[in-house]
Parts: sequence; structure tokens; C-alpha cells
Amino acid sequence: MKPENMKELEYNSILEQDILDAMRKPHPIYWLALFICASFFVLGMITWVIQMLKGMGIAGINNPVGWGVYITDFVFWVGIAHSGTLISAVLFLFRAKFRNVFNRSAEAMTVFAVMTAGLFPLIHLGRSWLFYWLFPYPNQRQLWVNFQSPLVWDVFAVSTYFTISAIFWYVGMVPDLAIIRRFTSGIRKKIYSFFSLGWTGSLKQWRHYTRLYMFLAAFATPLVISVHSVVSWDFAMSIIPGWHTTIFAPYFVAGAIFSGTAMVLTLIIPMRKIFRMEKYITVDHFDKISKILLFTSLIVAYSYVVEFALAFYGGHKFEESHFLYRLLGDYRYLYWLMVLCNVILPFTLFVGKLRRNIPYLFVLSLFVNVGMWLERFVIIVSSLAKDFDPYNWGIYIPRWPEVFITLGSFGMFFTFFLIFTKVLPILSLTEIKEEAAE
Amino acid sequence: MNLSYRNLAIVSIVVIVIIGLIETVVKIGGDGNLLLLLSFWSALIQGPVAVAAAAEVSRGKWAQPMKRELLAFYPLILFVALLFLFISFQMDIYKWTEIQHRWLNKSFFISRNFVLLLLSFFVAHLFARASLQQKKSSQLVAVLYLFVFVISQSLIAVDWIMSLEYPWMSTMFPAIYFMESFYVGLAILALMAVVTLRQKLGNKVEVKKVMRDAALFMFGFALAWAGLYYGQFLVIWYGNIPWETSFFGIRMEYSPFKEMMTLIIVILFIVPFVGLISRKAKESIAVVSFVSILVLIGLLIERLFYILPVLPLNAFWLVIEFILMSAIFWLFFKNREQVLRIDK
Amino acid sequence: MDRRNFLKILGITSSTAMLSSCGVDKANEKIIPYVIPPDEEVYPGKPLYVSTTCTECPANCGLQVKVNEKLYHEQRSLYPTKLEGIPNHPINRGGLCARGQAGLFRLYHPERIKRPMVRDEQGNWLIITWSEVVTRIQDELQKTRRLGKINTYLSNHTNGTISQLKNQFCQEYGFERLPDFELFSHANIKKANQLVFNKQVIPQYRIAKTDFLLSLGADILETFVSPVEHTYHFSIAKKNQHFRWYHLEPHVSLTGVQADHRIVIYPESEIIFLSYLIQTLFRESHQKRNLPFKLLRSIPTYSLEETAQQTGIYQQDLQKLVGELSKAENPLIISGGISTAHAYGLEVAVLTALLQWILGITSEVVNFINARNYENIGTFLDINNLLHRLDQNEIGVFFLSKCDPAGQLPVDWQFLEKLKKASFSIGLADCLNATVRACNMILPLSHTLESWGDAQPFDGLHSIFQPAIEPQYDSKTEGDILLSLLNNNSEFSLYYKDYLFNNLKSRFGETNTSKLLQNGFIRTAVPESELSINLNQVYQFLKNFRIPQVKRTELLVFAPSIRGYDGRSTDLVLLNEIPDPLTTISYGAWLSVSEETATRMSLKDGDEVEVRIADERTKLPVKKQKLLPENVNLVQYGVVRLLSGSYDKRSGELFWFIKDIILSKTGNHVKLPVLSGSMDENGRGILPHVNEHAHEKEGKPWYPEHEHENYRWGMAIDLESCIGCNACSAACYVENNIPIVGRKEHLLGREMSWIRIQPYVQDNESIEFVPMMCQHCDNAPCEPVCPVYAAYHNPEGLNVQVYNRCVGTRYCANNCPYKARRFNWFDHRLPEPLDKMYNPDISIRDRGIMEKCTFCIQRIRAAKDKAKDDNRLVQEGEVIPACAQTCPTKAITFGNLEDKNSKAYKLAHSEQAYRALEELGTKPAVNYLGKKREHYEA
Amino acid sequence: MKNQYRFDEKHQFLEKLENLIKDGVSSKKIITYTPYPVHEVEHILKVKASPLRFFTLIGALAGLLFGFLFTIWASLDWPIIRGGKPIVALPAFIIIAFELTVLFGGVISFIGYLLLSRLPDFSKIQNPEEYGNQFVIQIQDGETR
Repeated sequence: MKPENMKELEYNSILEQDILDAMRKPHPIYWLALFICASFFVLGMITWVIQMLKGMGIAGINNPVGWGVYITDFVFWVGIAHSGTLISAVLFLFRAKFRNVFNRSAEAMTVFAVMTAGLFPLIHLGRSWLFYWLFPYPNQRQLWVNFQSPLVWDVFAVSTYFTISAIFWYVGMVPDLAIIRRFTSGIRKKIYSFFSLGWTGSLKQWRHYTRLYMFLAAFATPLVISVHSVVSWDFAMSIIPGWHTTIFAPYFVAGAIFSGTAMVLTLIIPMRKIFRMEKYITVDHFDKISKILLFTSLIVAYSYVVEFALAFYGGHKFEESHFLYRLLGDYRYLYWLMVLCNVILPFTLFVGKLRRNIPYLFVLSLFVNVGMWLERFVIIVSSLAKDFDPYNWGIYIPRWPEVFITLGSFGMFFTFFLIFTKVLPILSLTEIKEEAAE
Repeated sequence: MNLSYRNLAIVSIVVIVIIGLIETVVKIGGDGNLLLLLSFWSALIQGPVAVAAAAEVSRGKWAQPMKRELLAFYPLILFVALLFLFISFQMDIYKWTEIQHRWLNKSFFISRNFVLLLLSFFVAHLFARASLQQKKSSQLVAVLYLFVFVISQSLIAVDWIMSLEYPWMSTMFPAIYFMESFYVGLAILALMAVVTLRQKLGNKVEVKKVMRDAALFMFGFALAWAGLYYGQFLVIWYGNIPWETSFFGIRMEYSPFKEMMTLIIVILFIVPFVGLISRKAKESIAVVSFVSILVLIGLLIERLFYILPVLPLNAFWLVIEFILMSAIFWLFFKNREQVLRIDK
Repeated sequence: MDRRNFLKILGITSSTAMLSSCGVDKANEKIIPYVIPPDEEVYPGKPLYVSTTCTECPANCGLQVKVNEKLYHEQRSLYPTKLEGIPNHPINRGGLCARGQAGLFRLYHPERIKRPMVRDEQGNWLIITWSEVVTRIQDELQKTRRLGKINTYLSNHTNGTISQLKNQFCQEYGFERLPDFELFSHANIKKANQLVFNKQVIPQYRIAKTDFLLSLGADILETFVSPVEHTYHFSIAKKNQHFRWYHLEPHVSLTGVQADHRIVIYPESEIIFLSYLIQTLFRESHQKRNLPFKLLRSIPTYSLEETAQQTGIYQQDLQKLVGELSKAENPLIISGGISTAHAYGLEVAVLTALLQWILGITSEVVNFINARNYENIGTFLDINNLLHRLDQNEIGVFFLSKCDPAGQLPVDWQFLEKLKKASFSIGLADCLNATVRACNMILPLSHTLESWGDAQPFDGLHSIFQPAIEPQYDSKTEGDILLSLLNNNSEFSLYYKDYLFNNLKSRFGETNTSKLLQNGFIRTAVPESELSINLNQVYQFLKNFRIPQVKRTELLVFAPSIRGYDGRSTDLVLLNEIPDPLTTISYGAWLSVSEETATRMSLKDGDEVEVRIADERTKLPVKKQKLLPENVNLVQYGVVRLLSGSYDKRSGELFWFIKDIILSKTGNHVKLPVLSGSMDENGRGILPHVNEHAHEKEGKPWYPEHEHENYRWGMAIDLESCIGCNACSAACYVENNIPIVGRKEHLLGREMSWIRIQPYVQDNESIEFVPMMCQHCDNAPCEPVCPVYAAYHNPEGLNVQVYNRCVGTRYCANNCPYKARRFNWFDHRLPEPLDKMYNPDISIRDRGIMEKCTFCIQRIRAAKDKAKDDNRLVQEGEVIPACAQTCPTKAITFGNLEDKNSKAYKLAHSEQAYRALEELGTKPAVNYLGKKREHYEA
Repeated sequence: MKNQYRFDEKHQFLEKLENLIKDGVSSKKIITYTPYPVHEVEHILKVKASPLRFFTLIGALAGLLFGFLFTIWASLDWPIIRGGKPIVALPAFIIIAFELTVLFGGVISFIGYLLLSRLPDFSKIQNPEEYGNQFVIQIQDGETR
């Protein structure tokens, strides 16, 4: 935050300097981190290739549990993506200024997370090499895709989501790129000037710009809700007890924002430390964002309760026995761990002190990430493991391909993010300036 | 007409007695009357308070100027609670009473709902006091009230309405229900802003701002409402499991329910969405008040839509009961200073 | 040989012509006779059908082999691709059991013996030619003659012409033909019938004709004498309202759970039960025939209480039984299997015969005229005798044909060691087995489907073996070998076929022979003879009548299994892939223990125990089995080697259980491939009595019915007559090229069966079987979720899966409430040469593709094409899916539900009909016919 | 000639701007450069609201319409029964339509923006104009807009 007495120009140039420092030549540790992430990424990719060559069977999925870790990862990453849009778009509409320090990296997170998520539907296909059959184009026999299938909805939702959030991210960045351009030289200058589209900051550019940003935010908000609703409907549209329940859409949306916000914390807190951004990203900001965490956690908790309460209220044999299974069955430990991570721990944020205790928030955010991953896993797997016909009951235990590919996905995500921190401004300069000026 | 706090109390007790008599002594065939009355007004009464609480929690400037107006209705929660007791005389409207189980059994049904309403009244009272006195604790109490609000509205949804068609159930139902209550809360906020503007009370700019914000939120809620409603419908439609589709089955096959359905969607979604999309509209008194009133009507129709297919209603007595309720409602609004006096 | 060429040959040698065509250029004669002559214009892809006989067990069901011309390794040729029962065959009536269906797996078995081999001095195998074989055998015979040893000839159950030839051969060469070797010789029954009726035979049991069946231990529906026939009879009997069936057994068997009343009886206490019955019948004078008093007196008398106490049967059950038995008009008592295979088995058999006699024995139900052809079959007395002589080095050249004593005889009899003492042992077999591996010479036999021959399942029925494929290897039929040896003809230019035809023609005449070839079987008249009882012999036997001291000890019961018979079928991979119906364990060996034992020793499924019998011991994983009485531990023949065997010195019957065994927990755990997730149906709407017509009160599905043009294919499955024998499953595997995935995949829960038998234990006293396959729902949950329309609904009401379009999201499988869809986790292929049996009408699915039951759409297509040609609609019964076709009880009815007169339609709309999980509103096309109420009251 | 005023502080810049307008300089001749959007400028210079919203509106409507027509046509083009659901299953198509609304709306707004603000400006990409964090007023001779 700008100290009162400081001159605007001075503040702005300091800000710019700080951001540029962050983009200076990386520390060896950075390279190490990058290398580790990248190699995980490669490992995951290799595993995928092996799986394609040998067959799905090398993974642990089976009959009846046809969806396992891959779909869990998909939902998890799409979820991560969400808070990016929430923070940048929704909070923008609500004129919540504290977003300005988060939104750039949050949006970056969104884009990368969607890219990562986008891989999983392909990975889990029995015939990954035919993934393009899912796209809306007519095949040789003039047959289109089945627009009734939730999976096709996914294709539309996720691709739209990616496009819009990419545009949103880029548009927000253009003025900042223009600033970076100013401080760079040589080929880098060329690149930055190209991507800043010859930005000058003239009124003509600004007045349309502000509108555009508003509209994009206005689009992104319902979009983000629709996307995770669609993801949730992948399950809710089925008739499997534990999947087929109406509250899934809001439940998943809240969950997504919940996990996403946690991921923002997981990323921002170290970043703030490493790049010495304490000046700009203050404790108040964390206080505010952890309120979002708390709020979404409340919604999630509400959904948990309603799900179970109504299962017992309805007294329908399949529903009831399924939820009992979830509580006490093969996956009970995961379930209770999930409750701990998603409900009990976040509720500590009612305590104002903890909301402002950054190390605590960091640890908590990690727990929440784990918890939300488990939530998806438990929902997906336990519901399939025991459905209608007792003869078909079985259980699912992941095997090495799932593990490696999941690690790979984290590798991919963090590789991208690390690169981002070095080549792009990690704070939204313009917006911070604007805020400071008021 | 201006009444002292005591007189207000007396009037409301009288009204309770009258309605009670109508329900117990008179009632010709209108099994659903009381349920409709309660399910509609409870939303109308708990909603505004919840809006106030939300404003408190978010420290948002947006509703502060109208806080007193919003809080004026909290005593009516007690009113609803008392009226609810009359339901115990007509439990036979619920088919599940034939075979009762651990959750759905008469005594537990009455007690839990009554207690919860009382609780929400009590918390509302605390909140009103704390917030009017700008106590530190006001935020905390506000959160507390929101909890109670969500729980009691959800319970109302499940117990009062959903159990009419046991074993039909939808996990989305309670969520829709309390968010609708919040939705009408906003509508009432907007209306009160309009009224104050008409009466040239308060700071014009601020109040106008309140109205615009209320309109903005209504716009948002219209979208959200549509989302939830569609979400619930789609899942049931797609799943196509007989015991689940039955609910929408009857409501979409026969008149007047199917017309009602369309009407609800038009009123609670399309009108607010189209009407309030532009900034100008959000600022025009006419539009906002029109939309807000529609939303209230929409809610009424929606409640009808739930109850009518199951229970017969008696129009005449229903009208009378509604007139009485609106009168009380208006009285409390009118004499808000009296109501809120004790909180000073 | 390509098809045209093939048909050219057919032109000159269609069946009758063939008879006269002996002699011409035999060396490269290659014909496959066929029975249903193709129409004038034959086009590729149209299969031929060859009638022959099943030799998977001594029952000799009639076989109809589907022969397809197809490309295999770049060359067009004809391959049998499916076995079916001959529709009107007197034994199996078109049905075929799982073992029969698996016959092709023996024909194409990877371990088929490819060429003759002989051991050299070092004991290594040398490959030799057939002419060398003849010469070698000749001089081996010289040697033994000098040594003055006896040559012996042992083979499995043989009858018909080959039997004659054998005798002829044995006489020529001074061989001693030993009685045929069968593990299940039913010696006690034969002996008892000999005692009582002077007929040392096994009669035909005509279950269809009886109104009261009392069976003791005889697993009539699984392996006993002629299971498929019994099963068919059983299904007929079921139609009779008054039919009652009591089954008594000391363990639990698939047969037992089918009975109206399954009564558990202490092992060896059957005598007491039977004596009680006889005495009571006389006391209450329900007997139809009288017995002399002294004879009657020699049968011990027991009071109701004593009997109950001694046999462990509830008194009320006994009374009920006696009551119904005495009311019965035409009762049938069968004792056999485990009840006759113990120290008192002979008594049991005798008393049974006696009981049957006094209750009035008619050839209607117990047919001694068309007796089973068991006269050549030896007993364990003969085996023991043989072993003794081997020990004494008395045996010279020793032929062992088509039998595996080394693999089947008890471990502690050390057959292999003794076999070595024979101076020259010659093993004749189609597949390698323990016995031939130990022989000095191995002669590859052609499989039945590669050779000519005939059989006589019972007196008055003659059936033919005809080649459906040219011999795949350098193998000969037993007949050819014997003939060549007889005439010392090392060119093998003499043909058993000619021998056979001459013989047949001389026996039945030209026309009958050609009929035999046409239909696969003929019936001949057998002289009627009045059955009479030999009272004296019976009395002599009963005089020194032994009463067992029934004491409960830990038992190890060896039971024959419907999958392995006496173990001869356990090496057919299909029969391992298909689970055991009662435990749903597919691969590997296990020990079934009772719940009590499990709790006593705190055993979980898969815990390993050591079974100790005297000094023999073996380790086995346990499986808790519901309904299994305490102290009874069950293993299956063939799955587990018979550890120590004792037998009845009087009759030579093998004992099926070993007393006083010691179980001890080893602490190891073995993963068992148990396919069933749970045997407890707990009211989930898969069995009828749970929520019948739930849909009526439950509201209705949203969408309107979609109309079907002409056809809506549907099925009705009668749970009343389904015995859970898995024949349907086996047939489905072969018909639809379903991948065989093996134990590892089964452990992961990735079995591929399109139709499976789901056993459900009902309140711990009965087991219900539900065949489950794709239900072809009208509102199929699997269809809308598929992004690429791979799963969709065709206008004929079929739920179709388009393999080529499938990308493998597996969403359909997730959303299928019946979990009937199967995903190809890998590229599963049958190893060579098993892949010869692939059905060319069906594609073989690659990895990453979903598949499932198609109602045998290829057969529907074929029928529709035919109907289209002579433009009409497909008629009732024109389309029969593999499962329905092979079902021994005809429990499955397939048809067009649009056609109001079709059987399927009528059944689907009968009041018994219900659909699985129908409250989900999926509207399945498969209708189950629930069991009648009284079965549940019982 | 073209004269330029540079300021370090926003308020000075705004004052100068107002003065210029007072002095009767046509707002059309004035170009301002700011490090971040300054809404007051629009008020001072009386700039009309940006026409971008029309692009957005058209884009959104186009998406919506296309979404429905496309899905409906595609399923009628080869009607296939799945799960007994109606061939034209509007409840399901709403989702597609919605996504396309957002997609088209967003993309077309972006394109619209580039058109309106004449970006990318290649000459400026070659040699960018930099004003740092200063607030700049330029007065052209001729009309600029």
C-alpha cells in the first residue's frame, strides 16, 4: 500500500522496480525447482504413452469403478482454475480492491490449471488417440457428437472457459507488458512490444479497455459457475447413488472456489516471500481472501450435511446404504480425513488472529488442497464401488500409472507457473497504481 | 397510524387469534391455507433481516442507510412461530403421518420447527440490538443469525413443503428455498428504498445508491435463482428415475401448474434479468419498484406451485388471511421507530 | 482346401455316396461330411453343420458342430467355431453343458500332441514316424513275449464299434483288455442293481415322468451319469404342479440348492434314513409291493426320534417327506454320488433299490431296458489289481488310451512309480497329461471332432462321430492305429472309417446308417424284459447288515464339479474363466469351509490352511461357503488332487470323503478370484419376491414410449428352471469371441463375461441364481451419456454398442445399474491355435473399447437377411441366441415382443414376470419369471 | 506544431485539462496519455460511452442463437434414440447454447476492442511511445477523432 506522504510518481517507479527485480536473472534454486517440476511433467507424459501402448489396464481402474484418479484429477484441476476467475472477475464486479494484488497470478493459475485439467479427459480415454472424436464435427457418416452427453458439455464448457480466461488474462496484462517493454532491450524488448500491441495509454485505448474488461468480467462470472456445474453434472446426470443428486452444481462450484482459493494461497505466500512483495501483498489482503476460504468452506459443509440428511430423510434403500458405506465403508478413512481438511480445519478461520497468521494460512491451504482432492476421489470412487447390484460390488486401488500421471500434472502446472513468474509481471501494476492514486 | 410498542403487540396477538380461529374453527376445505401463508410470509420476514445481516458481515456500505427499515420486521418471526403452532391441528395434510419414522413424526416435526423459529427470532433480536448500537459483536451476531436463517429456511423447505410429497426429495430444494428468501429480502430492501425516496426521507444520494445496489443484487440473484432451478430440473429430467420425476411430472403435465411454472420462470428470472440489465434501469425508481413487486408476487406463485397440486386451498379465507398479514407487515414497517426503540 | 474344391468333393461324396466310395485314393482323401446339405447357391460365410457326439464325459450328448470357412494364417480353410446340441437328440435335446461348450478348447488345445514320440535310453523324447511306431511296437511285443509278460490295454469309457475292434486287437496280440477306467464308475449302484435285480447296470432315471423325486447325494444336474439329460427332464418335471423334489446331502451342491427341499444329512447315515423310510412305509402300509417278513426284519427299525438324532434331519422334515412320498403315484429314488461313495455306500444303494421296488418300480421312471452303457467300466478293484500286477513286474506292453490315471488316482497310490515297472508303456491321447508324460511312447490321437467313430450312450441309442475338421496334426484315430497294428500295416493305408461303415451297415443296414449320419443318432429296439427282484440275494446281503456308527468328525469331501467333472476338463481355460456357480471363484484351487469352521478357526476368505490326512498334506486357501454344514470341508475333483483314496472292497467304489482330517492355519493369505461382490441381495430388486411391481406405486418415467417397427427383441428368463449351470455363459464366450483374461485380471475385478450367473443366498437356506446380461433397456441410462453415439438404441429395441465408434470413456459402464458392460483393458487375444475357434461373424475387440451382450445380433442379422430374401418377417424361433440355444432347461426364451403371439411376449406379460431393478424406470427388455411363492414359504 | 504538457501528479493534470477545455480548446484536439485509466478525463472531455457494448451484445446473441440452432439441427439431421430421451432435448442443449453465448460474446468483444482502439498498432510496436508514469496532454492541430 502507498504510504500517504509518498509522491505518486515515486511510488509507481518503486513499484515498477520491485516487479522488475522479481523478473531479474533467476537464482539457481529457481532452476532446480524448474528442473524438478519439468522432469515430473516428462515422467507423467511417458507414463501416459505407455498406458496408450499397453492399454488402460495398467491403471487400477476396473469394473465397477470405471473412473478413478484421472477423473478426480480432472475435477481437481478444473476446481483450482476457478478461484482465478473468481478473484479477478467476480471481485472486480464487486469492486473489491484487494483483488488487485492477487488477480494476475490467480488468472495465470486459472489458465495453467485449465490446460492441465484439459489433459485428463484425454488421458482417461480408452483410445486417447481418438480424442478428437469428441469435438463437434461430423464424422465420415455425417454423424455429429451427442449433445446430450455431459462429456460433450464438458468439451464446450472447458474450451470456452480456457479461451475466455486466456483473453481476460492477456487483456489485463497488455498495459503492464507495455511497462515491461520500457525497461527491457534487445530481443526481449521486441517480444514485449509485440505482445503489448503498441500500447500507449491514450484515452482512446483506455476508455474501450475499461469497458472490455468489465464485459469480460461480466461474462467470466456466470461462465465460471456454469463450467463447474457442468463438471458436477458429469456425475449428477448418472443414476448412481451418491452421484445423482440435485445439489451437485452449487456444491461443486463452491468446492471449486474453495480449493482454488487454497491453491492461490499456496502459490502466493511463498511467491510473496521470495520476491519480497510484502509491501504490496499485506496481511489485510490475506485476511480478506481467507474469508472467502471460510465462506466457501461453509457452503461445502452445508452440502455435505444436506446430502446425508436427505439420504436418511428419503430412506431410499440405495441412497441410504450408499451414504452409510461412505461413512463406514472401505474408503471411510479418506472420507473422514476429507471432513477434517475441508470443514473442521477451515472453520478455525472464524478466529480473526488465524486469518492474519500467514504461516498458518499456508499450512491450512495445503490441507484444503488435499481435502478437496480427497472429496472428489471419495465421491467418484465410493459411489461406483457399491451401486445397485451386489454382485458387481468391488473396490478400486490406484496403481503406479495413476500416481505418476498425477505427479506429472502437478509438474506441468508448476513448470508453467514458475516460467510465468519470470517472464510476466506477477502483480497487476496498472491496477495497483490506480488503487494507490485514489 | 402510529401505535405504541405495546399496542403493536396487542394487535399482532389479535391477528394471530383471528387467523388461528379461521384455521381451527372456520376453515372450509382450505387445508393448504395456513401452510401457504406461513411458507410465504416466513420468507418475507426472515429475508430482510438476513439481508441486513449480510450487509453487516460484508461491512458493505450498500444496505447501511436502510438498516432500520430492514430490521423492523424481526419481531414478526415470533409471530410466524406462534402461527406455526396451529399447523399441529392439521398434521393430516402430511401423508407421512400414516407411517411415521425417526425424522418424520408429528411431535418432533412441530417441536423442532417451532424451536428453530423461536431461536431465529431470539438471534434476530440480539442482532438488531447489537447492530443498532454499533456494538463490536454485531458482526459475530450477524453471522450467527445467517446460520440460523439458513438452517430454519432449509428446514422449512424440507419439513413443510418437501415432506408433502414424501418420499420425493431433492437436495437442491432447501438451498433454493433460503436463497429465494434472501432474494425477496432484497426486493423488499429495494421497495423500502423507493418508499423512503418517495417520502423524501433520509439522504437522497445514499438511498438512491442503496436502491441501485439492491437492484444489482436482484439482477445477480435472478441469474443465480435460474441457475439453481435449472440445475435441479436438469438433474431430475436427465436421471428419469420414476420416484424422482413424479414431482415435476404432475406439475408439467396439467394446467394450471404448467402455466404457473412458466410464469414463475418469467417473473423470477426473465423479467429481473432483462429489466435490470442496463445501468439506467437499475437507477429508475419505476423499473426497480415494478420488478421488486413482481418478485414478491413471483414468490407467492412459486409457493402456490408447490402446495396447490397437493392440498386444496380456500380462496376467500386465504385472501382475508393475506390481508391481515400484509396489514401487520405494513404496521411494523410504519412503526419501525417504535419497534426498534427498545434496542436503544 | 478352399470352399469350391471342398464342395466339388462333396458333390461325389454326399453322405450315402460316401459309403460306397471306399477305396479310391485314400492317401490324400480329405472330406468333411456334412449333414444339412447347403442350398444350391452356397456363398462364403454360410456355415455348415456337422452332427457328431460329445466326448467330454461318458454321457455322450449329441453335437451339432458349426463349421465356418475362414482365413487363418493366409489360408482359407474350414474350422469348427461353435458346438451346439442336436435339437431333437434323446439325451440333450439341443442343450449342452458348459463342459460340452468348451469342447473346442480341447480340439484347439495348445498342448495337443503333434506327432508320435518315443523315449530313448536316456529318456529323451525322439520324434518318430507312424511306420516306425508300428515296427517299434511290434518288436516291443516280441520282447515281452520272450519275457513272458502280459500285455494290457487300458482305456477310458469306450463303447460302440471301437470297443469291438479293441477286443479283436487284444485277442490277436494276446493283450488283456482291462476294464475301462472311469473315476466315477458308480460301482455301488451297479453292484446293488446286480444284487437286487440281477442287472449289473445303471438304469436311466426318467425324472420328467416322476411326481416325487427323492435323491440322496446324487448330483444329477452336475455330473451324475448324464447331467444334461437329467437337467432337461428336471425342467419338464418342474412344469408339473405336483412335482416335489427332496434332496439329501451331507455337503452342499448345485443340485441340492435346486431341490424343493434340500435336507442336510450326516455323512454315512443314509442307511438309517432309508431303513426308517422302508420300515415306516410298511408300518403305515403305503408299500405297493410286499417283502417277505424275514427280509423285512433284517432291516433295522428306528423310531422317528432316533432317526432324527442319528441322521441330523429334523423330525418334521422326516414326517413331511414320508407323507408326500406315500402320496406319490410314481416316485423315483436316486442315490448316488457322495451318498454311495463311502464305506456304507453299497448298503445305501441296495436299500434304495429295495425302496424303489416296494414303491413300485416302472420302466417309466427307472428304465433298466435302455440301461446306461457302463458294462465295460471297471472299478477300483480292477485298478488295484492292475497296480498290484505292475508292482509284480507282470505287465509288458501297456497301452493307456484316453485316460489319465496318473493324474486322477489318489496321490498315495503312486501310480507313476508303478507305471515305470511296465516294460513298455504306450500313451494314446489328444492332449498331454500326467500319464502320457510318463509313458515310453506317446501316440497322438485325433480329437473326436477330427475322427470317425460311433458310441452307444445307452442300450438302443447309437450316435456317430464325424470329423468336422481335418486332423490338424500328424495324429491318428485309435481305430486307425489298432487296424494298422492288427494288419502290421505301417503305411496306415487301412482305414478305420471303412471298418466302421462296414460294421454299421452290417448292424443297421444302409438306410439306417445314412440316417445315423444325417441325424447323428438312431434308435434301435431293445427286447423288453420284466424286472424281477432276487429276494434271496438281497436277504443274504441284508443278513450281515452293517450299521454305521455315525460320529461327526472333520471331513474332507471331494465332490465332482460342474466345471471340471472328474478333473478331465480343468485344463480347458474357458472352464477356469467361468466361475464356480456356488462360490463364484474362477481360477485356482480352494477349500470351502463352513461358516462355523471359519469362525472357530477365525478364517477369512483366502486365508491358507494346511489339510493333513495321515502323512499326506496340502495347503489350500479357504472360502467360507454358506449352506455348508459344520465339519464338512469341500474341495473339487481335478481342482485338487485326490490325496489318499480308499475304496469299498466289495464293490470297488471309491470313497469321496476322508475322515479325521486335521486343519491348521498357516497364516499365509492367498488372493482368491471371487467374482461376486456380495451374495446378499438384501432387497435390492434383483430377485422377484422383494419388490414386485414396485414401479406401479413409484410414479412413472418422464419420456414417452418410443415405437418399434416390426421387431422389439426381448427375452424371458425363467428363474424357476435356471439351475445356474453356466452353460449359457460358456456358449456366449465361444459364440461372441469374448476375451479370456485370466486370474490376474479377475483379481482386479475385470472379468469379461457378457452373461453371468449371479448367486444370491436367501436367508441362509437357499441360493437363487439370476443370469444377468445387458438388459437392453428402453430407457437405457448408458445411451445418452455416450459422447459419440457409440451406445445407442436401434429401432428394434436393441441397445447397440458400435465398437468402431467407441472411444472408451467408460461413462456408459458407470451409469449401467446392472454393470453389464465390459471394457477391454488390454488387447486380449486367444493364443494360437485356440484362435482358430474365433467366430468370423463377430469382430474381435481392441483395447480401450466397451463391449456387452448384443442378444447375438449376428444371428438376428442372419435371420433377417433370410427373411428379407423371401420377403417376410422373421418368424418365431428363427433367432435363438447362443445362451438360449444351449440352456439345458430351456429357461431362456428369446423373441419379438412386438408380436403378441410370440412366446417371449406371453411370458413377459405373465403375472410372474418382473424386471430387475425396475423401480429405476429403465424398462429392460429382459423379463425374469420369478419363482412361485410356496418356494419361499418352504 | 504540436504542444505537449507532462505532469507527475494526476490532479495537476486534471486541472490543466479542465483549464484547456475552459479556454475553449476543442476536446477533439486533445489526446491524453495516462499510466492507468482516469475516468474523470472522459467526463471532462465529454466522451460518448464506448460503442463496444454493441459488439458484446451482438456476439452474445449470435452465440445463443447459433447454440440452439446448431444443436437442434445436428440432432435432427440424424435422429438417434438414446435412453428414450426426446431427439431434441432442449434442457440439455441450453448448456451448449449458454457456453457458446459466452464464447462468442467474449471473443467478439475482444475483436471489437482491437478494432475500436486500432490495436495492434504496428508502427508503435516497431518504435513504442513511452510516457512512463507521467500524465500527458497533447493538442493536435487537426482533428484526431
